[in-house]
Amino acid sequence: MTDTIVSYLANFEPFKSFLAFLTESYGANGPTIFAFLIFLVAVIIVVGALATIGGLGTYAERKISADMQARMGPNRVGPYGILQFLADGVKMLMKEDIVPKDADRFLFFIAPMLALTGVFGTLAVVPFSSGLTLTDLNVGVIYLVGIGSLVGLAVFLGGYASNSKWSMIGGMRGASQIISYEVPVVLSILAVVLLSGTLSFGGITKAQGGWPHEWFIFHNPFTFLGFFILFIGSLAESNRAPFDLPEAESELVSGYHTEFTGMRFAFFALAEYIEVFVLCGIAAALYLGGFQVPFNLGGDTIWGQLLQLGAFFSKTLALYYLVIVIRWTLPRLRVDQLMSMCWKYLTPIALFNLIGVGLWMWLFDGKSLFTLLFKSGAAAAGIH
Amino acid sequence: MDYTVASIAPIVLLPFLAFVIGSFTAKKFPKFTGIMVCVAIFGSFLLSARIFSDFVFNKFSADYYIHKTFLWFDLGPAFKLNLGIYIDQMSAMLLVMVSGVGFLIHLFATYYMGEDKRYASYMIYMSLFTAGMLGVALSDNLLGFFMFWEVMGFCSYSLIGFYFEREAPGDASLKAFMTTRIGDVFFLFGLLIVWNVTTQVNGQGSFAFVDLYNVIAAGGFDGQMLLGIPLATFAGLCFFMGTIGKSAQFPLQVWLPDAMQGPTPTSALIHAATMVAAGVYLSLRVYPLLEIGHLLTFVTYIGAITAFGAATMALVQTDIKAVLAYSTISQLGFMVLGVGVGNYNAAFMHLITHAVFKACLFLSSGSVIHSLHDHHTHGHVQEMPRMGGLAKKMPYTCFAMVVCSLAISGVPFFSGFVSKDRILGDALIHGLENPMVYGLPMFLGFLAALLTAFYMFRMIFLTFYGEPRDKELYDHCHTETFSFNRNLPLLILTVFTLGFWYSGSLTGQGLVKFPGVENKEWFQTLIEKPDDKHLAKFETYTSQTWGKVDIKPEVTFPKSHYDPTHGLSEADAHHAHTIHVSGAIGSIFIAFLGIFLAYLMYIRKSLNPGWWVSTFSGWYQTLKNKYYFDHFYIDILIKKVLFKFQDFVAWVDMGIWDRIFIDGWAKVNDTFSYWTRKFDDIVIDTIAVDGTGASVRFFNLVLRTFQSGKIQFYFVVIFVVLASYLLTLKVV
Amino acid sequence: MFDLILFFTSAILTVIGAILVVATKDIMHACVYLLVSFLGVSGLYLTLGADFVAAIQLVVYVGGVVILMVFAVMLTGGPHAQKQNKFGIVKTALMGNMRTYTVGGLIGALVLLMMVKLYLSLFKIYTPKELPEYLPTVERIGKALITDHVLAFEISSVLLLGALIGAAIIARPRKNRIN
Amino acid sequence: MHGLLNWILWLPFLGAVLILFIPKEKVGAIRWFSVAVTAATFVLCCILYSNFDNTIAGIQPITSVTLPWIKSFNIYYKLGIDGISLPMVWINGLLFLICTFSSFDIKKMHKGYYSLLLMLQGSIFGVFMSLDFFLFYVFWEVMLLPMFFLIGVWGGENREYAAIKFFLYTFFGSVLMLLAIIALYFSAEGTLGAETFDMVKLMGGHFENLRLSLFGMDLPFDKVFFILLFVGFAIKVPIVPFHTWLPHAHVQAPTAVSVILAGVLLKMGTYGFLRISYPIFPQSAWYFGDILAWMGLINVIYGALCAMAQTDIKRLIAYSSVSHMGFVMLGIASMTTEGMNGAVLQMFNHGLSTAMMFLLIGILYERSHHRWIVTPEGKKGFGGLYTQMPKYSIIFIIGLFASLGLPGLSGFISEALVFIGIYKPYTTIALLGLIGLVLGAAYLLWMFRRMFFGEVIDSCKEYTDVNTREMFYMAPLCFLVIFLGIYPVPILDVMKTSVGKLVIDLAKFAP
Amino acid sequence: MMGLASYLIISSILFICGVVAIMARKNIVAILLGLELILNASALNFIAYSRFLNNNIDGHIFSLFIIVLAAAEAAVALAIVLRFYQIRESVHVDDATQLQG
Repeated sequence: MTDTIVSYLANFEPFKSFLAFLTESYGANGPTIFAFLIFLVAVIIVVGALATIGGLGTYAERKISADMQARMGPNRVGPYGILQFLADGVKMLMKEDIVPKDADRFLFFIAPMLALTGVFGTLAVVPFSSGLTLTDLNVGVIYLVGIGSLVGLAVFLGGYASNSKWSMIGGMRGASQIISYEVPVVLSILAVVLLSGTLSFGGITKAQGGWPHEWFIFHNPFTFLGFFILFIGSLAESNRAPFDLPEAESELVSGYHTEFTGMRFAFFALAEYIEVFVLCGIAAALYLGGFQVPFNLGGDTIWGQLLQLGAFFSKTLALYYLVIVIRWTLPRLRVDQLMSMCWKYLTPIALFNLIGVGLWMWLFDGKSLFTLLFKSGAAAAGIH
Repeated sequence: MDYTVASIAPIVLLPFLAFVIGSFTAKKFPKFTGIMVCVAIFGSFLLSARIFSDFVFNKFSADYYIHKTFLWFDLGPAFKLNLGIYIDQMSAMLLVMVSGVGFLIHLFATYYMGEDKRYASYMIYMSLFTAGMLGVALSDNLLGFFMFWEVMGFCSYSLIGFYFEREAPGDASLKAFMTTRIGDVFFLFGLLIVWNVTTQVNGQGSFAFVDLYNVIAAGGFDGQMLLGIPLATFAGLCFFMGTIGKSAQFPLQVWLPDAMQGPTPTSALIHAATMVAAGVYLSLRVYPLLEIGHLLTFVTYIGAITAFGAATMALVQTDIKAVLAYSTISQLGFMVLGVGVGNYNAAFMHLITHAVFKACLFLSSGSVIHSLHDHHTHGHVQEMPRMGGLAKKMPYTCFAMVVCSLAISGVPFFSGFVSKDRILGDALIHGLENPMVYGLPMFLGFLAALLTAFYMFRMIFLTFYGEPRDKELYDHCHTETFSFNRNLPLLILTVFTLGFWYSGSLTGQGLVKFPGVENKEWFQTLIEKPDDKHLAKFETYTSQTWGKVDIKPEVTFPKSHYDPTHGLSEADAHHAHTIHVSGAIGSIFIAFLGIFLAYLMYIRKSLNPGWWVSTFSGWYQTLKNKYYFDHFYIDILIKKVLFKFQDFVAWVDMGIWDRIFIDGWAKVNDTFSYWTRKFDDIVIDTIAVDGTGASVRFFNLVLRTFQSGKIQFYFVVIFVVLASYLLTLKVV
Repeated sequence: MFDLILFFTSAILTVIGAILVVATKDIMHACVYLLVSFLGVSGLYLTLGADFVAAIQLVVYVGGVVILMVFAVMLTGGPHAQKQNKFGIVKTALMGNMRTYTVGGLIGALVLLMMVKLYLSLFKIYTPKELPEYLPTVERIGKALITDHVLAFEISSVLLLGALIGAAIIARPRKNRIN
Repeated sequence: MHGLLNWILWLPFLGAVLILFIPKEKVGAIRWFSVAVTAATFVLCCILYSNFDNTIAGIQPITSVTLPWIKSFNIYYKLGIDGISLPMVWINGLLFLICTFSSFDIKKMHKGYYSLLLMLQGSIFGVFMSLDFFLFYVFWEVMLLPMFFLIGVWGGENREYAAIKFFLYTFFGSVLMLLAIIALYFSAEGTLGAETFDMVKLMGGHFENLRLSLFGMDLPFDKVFFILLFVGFAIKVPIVPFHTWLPHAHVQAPTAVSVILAGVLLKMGTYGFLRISYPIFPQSAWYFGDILAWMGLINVIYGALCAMAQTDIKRLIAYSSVSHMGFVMLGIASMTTEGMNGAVLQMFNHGLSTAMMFLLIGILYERSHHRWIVTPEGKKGFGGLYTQMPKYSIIFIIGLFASLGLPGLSGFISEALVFIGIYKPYTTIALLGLIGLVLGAAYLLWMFRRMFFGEVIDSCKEYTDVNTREMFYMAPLCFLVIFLGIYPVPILDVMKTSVGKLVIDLAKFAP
Repeated sequence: MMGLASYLIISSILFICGVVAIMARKNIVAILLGLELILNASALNFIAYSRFLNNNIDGHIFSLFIIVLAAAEAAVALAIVLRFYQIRESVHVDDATQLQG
């Protein structure tokens, strides 16, 4: 039904013989249990790595913002202050866990969990490379959208459960914003789905190529617009500036997580940073060719996998950097501006794009603009 | 020799490229643009000089030519349009003349126009023009010839109208373009004839000179008639109309004097040295057609009338450039006369020599005009009555001008003598042989030569000698110091007005030879009249493909190729030689006579010009009014006939046809529709039915009371009913 | 083994979530329990091989409906709304009382009876057979939607559009609202 | 590829509808939306061009579309292009893109204007693409509607008169055409076996032996209906006795509409000859060949003479269109390969150069608000524009010389081809046609001399030179005019196979 | 273990819970929650039948339409609730009796 990391590993001869050995020794359930174990390990690795990346994200954010504002940024813990996030984590663990009076304790407990669940749930389908995808669901896109929306609920419940006016408003804003921006994001994802004919991230990535002109962003004018809609929508979905209304410091103290302390706060923060990473990764996979490497260098070998990881991470981190730069460049929007941008501009344009991509598929048999424009030239040069 | 396209095409492309680049840099970097244009044309000159030297210094046989074609476009297999390059001895010479003289004029223009605020755009127009003229020289076919010809016409139009702030240049440029346009459309018609005849003969239409010559040699024109005229005559007439328009010959000469409204280097390049000469060049190119069309007599008359008429008009001009303009027309008349009397190479030689000395004359006049600055009108002065005695102020200019005037007047040892004398000599032969036909042209030719010498020196004396007539102007004029771009071009051109460059002897005709130098008449050797023998070389012609290296072998120059007898018998040749010699003596005499008369009139003042004017005032007025040609064309033909006619046509169009016949229908319709409407009002509208509405009402408020509005009550009812149904139902 | 674990987890989540939705007194908690129940149902779909429907269940219910419910709760005064409206009429407990639960229980029992009757007749004729492989359903669903079921598909799209516009118009605040 | 023609055809209509949903205060949005639509259309036209197979004579199979429309009458929705219609389609795409830019200075009712403009574009595409006679006629008529409103609402001071005249005049022509269409439809049953509106099936001279009984007279069928079609198309071209709507419509229409009118609309008439009259009635085409050629000649000279007498620039250019369309008629009447190619190329080139002229006049009009070379009071309307607006003048010169056929600019090649073609069959006409060339140069240059040379007159002292937007839309035209003058192959290659086939087909019926 | 019966039992529980919620609650939103449960139960049934009885895709499609309907219903119903609350400042179901006859 789906490609997973286990099915990828099953391509290799030693693994196969090991499975055969397991089957002989333990009967039919042996490989299943082993696959379970591999999944467990892979999940732990990915979650751990992503948690680290999320932590490093806070560091990067502080460092880059410091650069932009001509400050030093964190520079005490570790070389260039790189271990600052560990120190922060330790500090948060140590903090007293305060639950406000009159707070809804059940919801107050469940909200950060929900946030983290939503974010980690999405990691299951992020295509890090052709081999290292936890599971390449054939409904990956829909799964991602569904699980990802847990975060919105978490934000809202967090705001509600705190029993504080600031948190309440922040939560309301967050939830409405996330729901609204889901529309253009999903529409622009659908454009890509239309082009590639599959809902799985691996399939979408493989429908593109390693070279920029083979990426979906340059496939036709509509997808070019679509990428930016996706990117803007992702910014809004992850509550990043200039859409950081739910946690607007100058208005709402700290928004929906004002009342959270210690580990609960850390959960929220971690969820946010990992979500940014995941969304950047998704944008890269959908529009920028994901893990595709030019010439398909390395092939299926382990080096190929490393190159693919490199390609994926370089694109994703470039977008991540862009996100941070945007946060420290643009001023925050007003609520009405936010909503009108979503419903009056992004959504119609995304709809237009979707229709446009459909037309393009129909008219030009799904050939990219590049192919079309250079068709006659290529024919003249004898290239077919 | 390995002449590839890459070594020939840049001759045209360099100036053209300079134009293209210049049109982008003109606004920001005017100085750079000017220099770039000069460099580009100098590059063309070097490339042309290479080809020219290969032709002259024994590299090629006299039959050698370079011909390369490429397909411009086709409309299927039956219609292919080729363009290409054709260089024979004549085009090689024209190329080097155009690029060389052109370069010097451009150099002068950097001086003359350097202060102008539109200096750069002036230079790029000149550059485009040079590209066009070089293209004319290089074209292998009449269509390419025509296209570059028109490009030149456009440049001429733009440059005459260069001072567009004033009214007069506008009129002049319009006149120039329209007049030449009349010739051009005939030229175009000639093209159509050539295309058609080549199609008939070869099955494949072509404009190439080579094909034209072949067709003529194959008798393609024989027996064909068009509108009752032999086709060859018709075609030749069409091409010659092109010449008449472009070279300002007799009926269409009116535009050239007005063209002097352009800046002086323009006049030098376009309206003296090159473009107007292109008309003569066309005649030379289609010479076989003129010959088989029996048009040479006609050509002779046109040439002679032009030469004489223009010379007479030049007598009364007071504007220094106008004198030169009429002299240009007159000299072009001489060239055409040369074509007409069949002295092919003398006509072409006169084209070359005239280009050199006339360019020099114009540049000198430009030098004079540029120095004379009127502080009252803030303009430059061109009127000779306000000059005089300028020789002291500008010695170099004076020297150049005097030398060139000697050349144009036909004084021995100068180039003008060499070429003009040959034309007059052949005219004399024809005139003596057939006085009823050629007597008048011969007479007019000699008279024009006399007048030439007279008015040129009248100009010299009025300008440079005597007392300064406008003291203030004279005092403001700075003394000339030698400057690189002002005087160098003049001096170089002056050097080339010497006769021996062209003839190998000091005077031509081998009359006075250099001691120890053999009689090497290279000009006559190279330029051959396209008679049957000449045309025969095209019979083995195979098309040279574009881009291939030319594979013809080098042949040494045959020493005795030049046949001074022109293929005549010995007695006839001797007779001709005798007449030539006597003609030469006559023309020397005439030249000196003209100069002497001018001396008497303007230096010695023993003859009073005023007396002549008052005595022959009727003639004077006629000459002043240019024989009333402008009056006839503009006031009568255009204003009285054409304008009236076009107004009449437009009035018929809008006033009669449109208003009465077209809009009249609307009136008819209106009347008809009025009566139908009456019918409609009375019959239909008043008897129409009105009352079919307002009869139905809707049901109201029946089931209200059944509703309690309590949802859960409804639910209970629903479930109970459902359960009672389902539970009693017998399910299988 | 995977599916067994998944089935039990999902079933427990579904049932417990559903019961708690009925049982809890706090409507906000009820919403969260509903979410739990929906997640469970989604898991059940997976065990039935309906991957696409499961994903859609996630998107629509988890991402859409539950948040909508929560919003509605917030916008209608929340769980701690005053028990007395502006007309001064004191209302009964909003989340039900003994009487309503009794009625509910009776009707529930009625429904149970119906179901038992239906299912028993079903199981008379049902014989378990070999279960098919789990196959990807996305493509088949897509094809079916635009061939056999295209009319229903188009009508549902019109319905959604109508619902969208209708909801927006109905919920839009008006200037001359009743004070 | 199969849907490409559909899209080119319907995209403007779609845009025309969608534009109605933009609030009318949002002028910028309206403008840029229509720019986007026309740009998309133009890109599609370019793609069409790049996918055109110029080895195929006749209708390109890859792009043609055939769908049943009204089955019971054998009416099909049939689209297709060949080498004759492709240049027209392409220039239609280009000129509308430019026109939307140039229409930014429209002062009132932007929404309706752009919507009508897009509708006009779509219907013109329809005319050039449809291969079903009925469909052709529908688009031919639909085109009148937006044109009527564009002239009648956004035109000059005398716009109602011009609009109504335009409408009635062309409508008269199309009614005659409708008669011919219906007659062909019914007589196709006897000759082809089935009633049909399909142009491709009707082609090939099947109607030679039919007779028509009218008012008791026994008339040859094909000649009668050739004349009817001729009048219908001649009004569009316009050929001289039927031309008087043109100056009125041109003068009163807003700039963009004039551009379309002269650049594309007039070509519909000559396109009709090439696509309909000649292939369907080849015998009559030969029969009436002399008359057509002479009418073309009259067009050339008469138009030029009328143009010389005008004092209104737009009217002058309008008459120059009459004159230039005469060259197209000459080329068509010659029925030779060169002449026909020249005619089609002239249709294209005249579209470019006349569009340039009208756009330039529009630019000037925006500054001066009058168009008199010489005002009715006898004073100079313009003077010294060269000094005042140098860049404008350079562009004007390019357009002017392209119009009068200077070699190196596009007009020359087509005129030369027409003359080469007409020389063989009608030498006298070729000779007389030269008068047209001289007069053509005369009226254009005389206008230029009066407007641009000399001192700047007082009323011209405040005119500004062309701005960036105007430069932006003039530049591609300048480039094309120069490029096609030097290298006409991109257009000729497209058309030559189809035109060659047409000529061969016609030659089969030569008497 | 995972036969048809188990799914039917689960769906029955869901359904009955939904019915009880509808009958017992007086808060309109809570009633809607019950409604959602009922819809889910039916959708689950469809899927289960499609796997165990005839193994074709139509069951999936039906449940998809149910989900679509549920979403639309939720949106419209909640909008009505909001409007109702604006007018009556109450979400008590027995207040909504304006439609009575």
